[in-house]
Amino acid sequence: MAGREGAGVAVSDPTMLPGGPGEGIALDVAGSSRFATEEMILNIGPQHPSTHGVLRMVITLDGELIIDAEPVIGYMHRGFEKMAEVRDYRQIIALVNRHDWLSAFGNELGVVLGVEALMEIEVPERAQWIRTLLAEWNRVLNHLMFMGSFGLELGAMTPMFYAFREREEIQGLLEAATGGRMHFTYNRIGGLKEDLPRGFLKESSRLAKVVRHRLGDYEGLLLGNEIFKKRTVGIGKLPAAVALEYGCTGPILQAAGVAEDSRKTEPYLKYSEVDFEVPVGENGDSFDRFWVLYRRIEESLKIVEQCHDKIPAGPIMPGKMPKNIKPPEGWIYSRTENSLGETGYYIVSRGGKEPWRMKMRTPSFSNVSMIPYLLRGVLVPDLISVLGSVFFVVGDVDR
Amino acid sequence: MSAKALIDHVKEATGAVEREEVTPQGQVALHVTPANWHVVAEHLRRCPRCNFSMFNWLSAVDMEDDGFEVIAHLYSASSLQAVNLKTMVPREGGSVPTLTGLWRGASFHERECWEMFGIDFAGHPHLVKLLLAEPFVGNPLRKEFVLMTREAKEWPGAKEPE
Amino acid sequence: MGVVDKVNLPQPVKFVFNWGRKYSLWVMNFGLACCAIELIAASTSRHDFMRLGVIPVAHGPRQADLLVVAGTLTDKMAPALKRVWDQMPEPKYCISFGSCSNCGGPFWDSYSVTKGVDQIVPVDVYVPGCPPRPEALLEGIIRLQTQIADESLKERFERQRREAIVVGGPVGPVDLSNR
Amino acid sequence: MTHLSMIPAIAESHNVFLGFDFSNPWVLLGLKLAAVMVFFLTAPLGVGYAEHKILAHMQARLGPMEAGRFHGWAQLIADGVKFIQKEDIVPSAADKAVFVIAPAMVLVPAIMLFVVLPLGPNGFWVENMDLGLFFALAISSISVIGMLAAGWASANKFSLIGAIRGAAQLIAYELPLVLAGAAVAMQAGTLSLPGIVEAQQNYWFVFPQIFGFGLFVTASLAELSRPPFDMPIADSEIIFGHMTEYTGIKFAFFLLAEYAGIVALSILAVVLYLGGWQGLPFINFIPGPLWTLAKVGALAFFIIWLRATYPRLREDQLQKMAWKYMIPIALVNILLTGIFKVVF
Repeated sequence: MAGREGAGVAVSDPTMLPGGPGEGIALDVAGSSRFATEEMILNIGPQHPSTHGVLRMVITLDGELIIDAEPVIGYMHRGFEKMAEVRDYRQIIALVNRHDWLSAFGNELGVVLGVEALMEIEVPERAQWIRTLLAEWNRVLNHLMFMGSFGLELGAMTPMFYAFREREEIQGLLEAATGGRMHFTYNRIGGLKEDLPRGFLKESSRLAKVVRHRLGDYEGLLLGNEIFKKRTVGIGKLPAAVALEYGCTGPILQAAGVAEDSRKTEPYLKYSEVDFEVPVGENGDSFDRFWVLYRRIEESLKIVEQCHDKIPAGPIMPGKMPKNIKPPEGWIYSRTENSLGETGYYIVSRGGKEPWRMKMRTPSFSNVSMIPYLLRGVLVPDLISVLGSVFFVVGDVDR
Repeated sequence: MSAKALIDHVKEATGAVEREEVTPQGQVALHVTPANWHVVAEHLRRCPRCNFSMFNWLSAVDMEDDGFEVIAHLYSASSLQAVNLKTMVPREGGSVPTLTGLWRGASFHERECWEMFGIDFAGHPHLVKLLLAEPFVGNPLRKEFVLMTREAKEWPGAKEPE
Repeated sequence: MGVVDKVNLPQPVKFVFNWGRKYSLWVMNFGLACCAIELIAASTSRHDFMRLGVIPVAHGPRQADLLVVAGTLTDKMAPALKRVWDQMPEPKYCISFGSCSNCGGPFWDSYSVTKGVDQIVPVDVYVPGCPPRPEALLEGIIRLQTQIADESLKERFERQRREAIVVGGPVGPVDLSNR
Repeated sequence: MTHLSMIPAIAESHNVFLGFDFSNPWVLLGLKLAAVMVFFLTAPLGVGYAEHKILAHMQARLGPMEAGRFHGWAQLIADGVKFIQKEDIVPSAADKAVFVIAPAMVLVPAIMLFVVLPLGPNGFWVENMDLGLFFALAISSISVIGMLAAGWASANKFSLIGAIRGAAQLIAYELPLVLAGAAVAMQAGTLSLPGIVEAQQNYWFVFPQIFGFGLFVTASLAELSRPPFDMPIADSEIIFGHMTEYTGIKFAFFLLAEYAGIVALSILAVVLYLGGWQGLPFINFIPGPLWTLAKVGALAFFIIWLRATYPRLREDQLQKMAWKYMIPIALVNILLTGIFKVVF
């Protein structure tokens, strides 16, 4: 990592100070004259099975010990923020579906909530409840994917298939409502595209039971598995203070022991009216991160089940909506607790039908920027355990 | 600490806040000069009353003739308060002191902002391209950077709802 | 390789060889973006493209026969795609999965996206959609298998410009040279 | 002490092969070689196909269905036909001679292993060596040289790491494997594999040697680089380990050797612990070779089942397990076997 010399630099690279979990180990080994070994630079990615996507890691190795690691990102940089400036708000809903492709619903939610707040539109009760319901289903979808892929990276292939067994059913459910398997584009400024199809709630509550029941499979295959524990417990410990400095949110921060979740701390939609917990880890290691993910699925299912009982009848769009969506001049930072953490949209409007500027604050970006901290001083096989538990979606990192 | 109390406290403690802003939605922004950028940020980070331990994001907005507005969004996990620290830099040769010494996470955000807008972050230890490919020329998020594809051909689906 | 692409093989041998290639398509998942998830979905429980002999165990390009480019290819990533393609041994096939890899898709006006992977690698089958459903990939694979079943390797290598199939488009080869 | 000559079925078996008596040594030799090759080329394919299907059904899928029409039975044949057509790439940075010869160094020991493995009574083996067990264990560890050669010659960092992991793993697990085998040899009083089977007439050695059996199976898994010990080819870490740079038929040789290894070590475990061709008392009408194959199938199923269940260990945890736990247990096991032999 450059910046190590830092000549004439007032502030040295903070990621180098004061060490990661393996502080000192690397220096002792590499610096010893008796056992002087040659460092090896290993380039992992951008296309590598473990990076689930196109992240590149440049790691410096001493044997199998990682001395330094630098994530090289941008391989999925598609210029969302620039493109948002030339698209109107309707099109942006479809666009933002695609940056965190595993939680498309949560993304569009962030945008519409921001624009609605700017325009001071009152969203009908029913639409809000449906949004809450689908956002939680989307969270389950996302977390299932990561539960599967983490297992796969540690060599357990079956959880992945089980995860997709459930995912297919949930995707089918969401497809019935929204018409999309992954990219829903179901939200509109002010409400929803259309009402839920007949029988949706019945199917949804059946599915919630099924998924809750099948969570036991993951518990048996991963959480309760001795080898899995050996690979994850105590690996990649992240202190809460560091997690905050890097802006980590969601499961990563919660695993580090901070119960920060904007569904609780700054409730939007109907989260203040449902009962759920924010799971908090103890050690902030890979196992805790995974455990938090697992618990979040349970909590999401709990919210889903409460939504079934509470969805009122009524319209899904406000009665009077302007033809053209032109928010008044001003700015807003709309933040939602998306599947992987805080997804925020800083929208600057100059009264046009396109935003003047839309900054996307994505959880994966912050999570990835923290990776070098975790990796220093761990072994190459633990790289997988660490990378897999720092949940990120590459599109969400690079935007 | 309410938004009002926070603003008063920071104003009093640092004396470097140019003006403050509270949006109708209750979001807080503190405007400072680039010279005071680090001072105010350090206060927000270190002062136990503020305790903005979380570096949420940093970016900029192209304000055309006014230059670029650099925004650092900070969050306090203890008081659940968020604040936008803003400063205005000129279009050319604009420079802001780096915040990497205060929050480790600032590094990536500043690198991104640097390549997207061309704003220099003085003192950043590793100011190199983050997202863009090495041969890429230009700062995409500046307004003068045009999307060539759109210049060549208007989007055929552009239609106003009637 | 060596002989099979230089001489016209007798029909029975050709049939057996084509049959082998048809049912043993070890796939290199070049999963890039959203489509990668649908690609994985196509390989898992409900859709399971292993039924068709598409084996997703080729983790490196050296063992792969089929490259599925799923997702947005950016200019920064393009050299890596080219490299992976060059590392694959002949005879190899490529499926472009999703609108982004076909033509840029919703990122048609982006400054950093490669509009169409066919600028980088020759594509045999284009699967449209954003993202396409897993069933569309299965259809694409079956189309590719049909193509493999009666191709001649000799002709394949002699042909400079590849013809492509578009799923959902007209049946049979489509000439792309005049597009 | 049991001596070979004391077991009539084995002493007379010199010219007997597959139950027939051959007087012409050349015909006999030719037949034996042909039998080895046929078995070598079919059994691993069977295991490979079984792995496809068993994994698939455990994972709520179907696995290969199209190749050969009936449940994709010809999937691995299609793979083979494809592999011979593939371009043969030798990386320009590779050490060409070593790179080319490495697959053979893995494959040949795998074939040679089958020379001593007995499938049934009355000559269902190729060679009955007095040192059969020794030979089998010795030959099975040669493949590590091929693995190292492949990893080193590939000029690829992932290959090299994989090869070094593989070598460390094989050396560590060779010891418990041999020590567990030694205890069986003590119990049987012979190193001849058919002799060991004959010695299990009254009870299978899995009962007195239950620790040994556990050690043997665990160490075999590690030798074979099978999950949960598949770090040398861990796909999410180091792509394909020493095989990363291999294409076409050379790669197929590695795969064939891997599955042949599963068959061979399963047969060995069956011979050493599960009574070889000896059936259960009441259903003895089933011929011996089928018994062996059934037991091998069960063991192979177990090995595949593990793959569907477990994540992989870490390399240092694996080493720790071998040196700190398995080898001491193996030594204690030998001691107990000795006491057992002396007392009873």
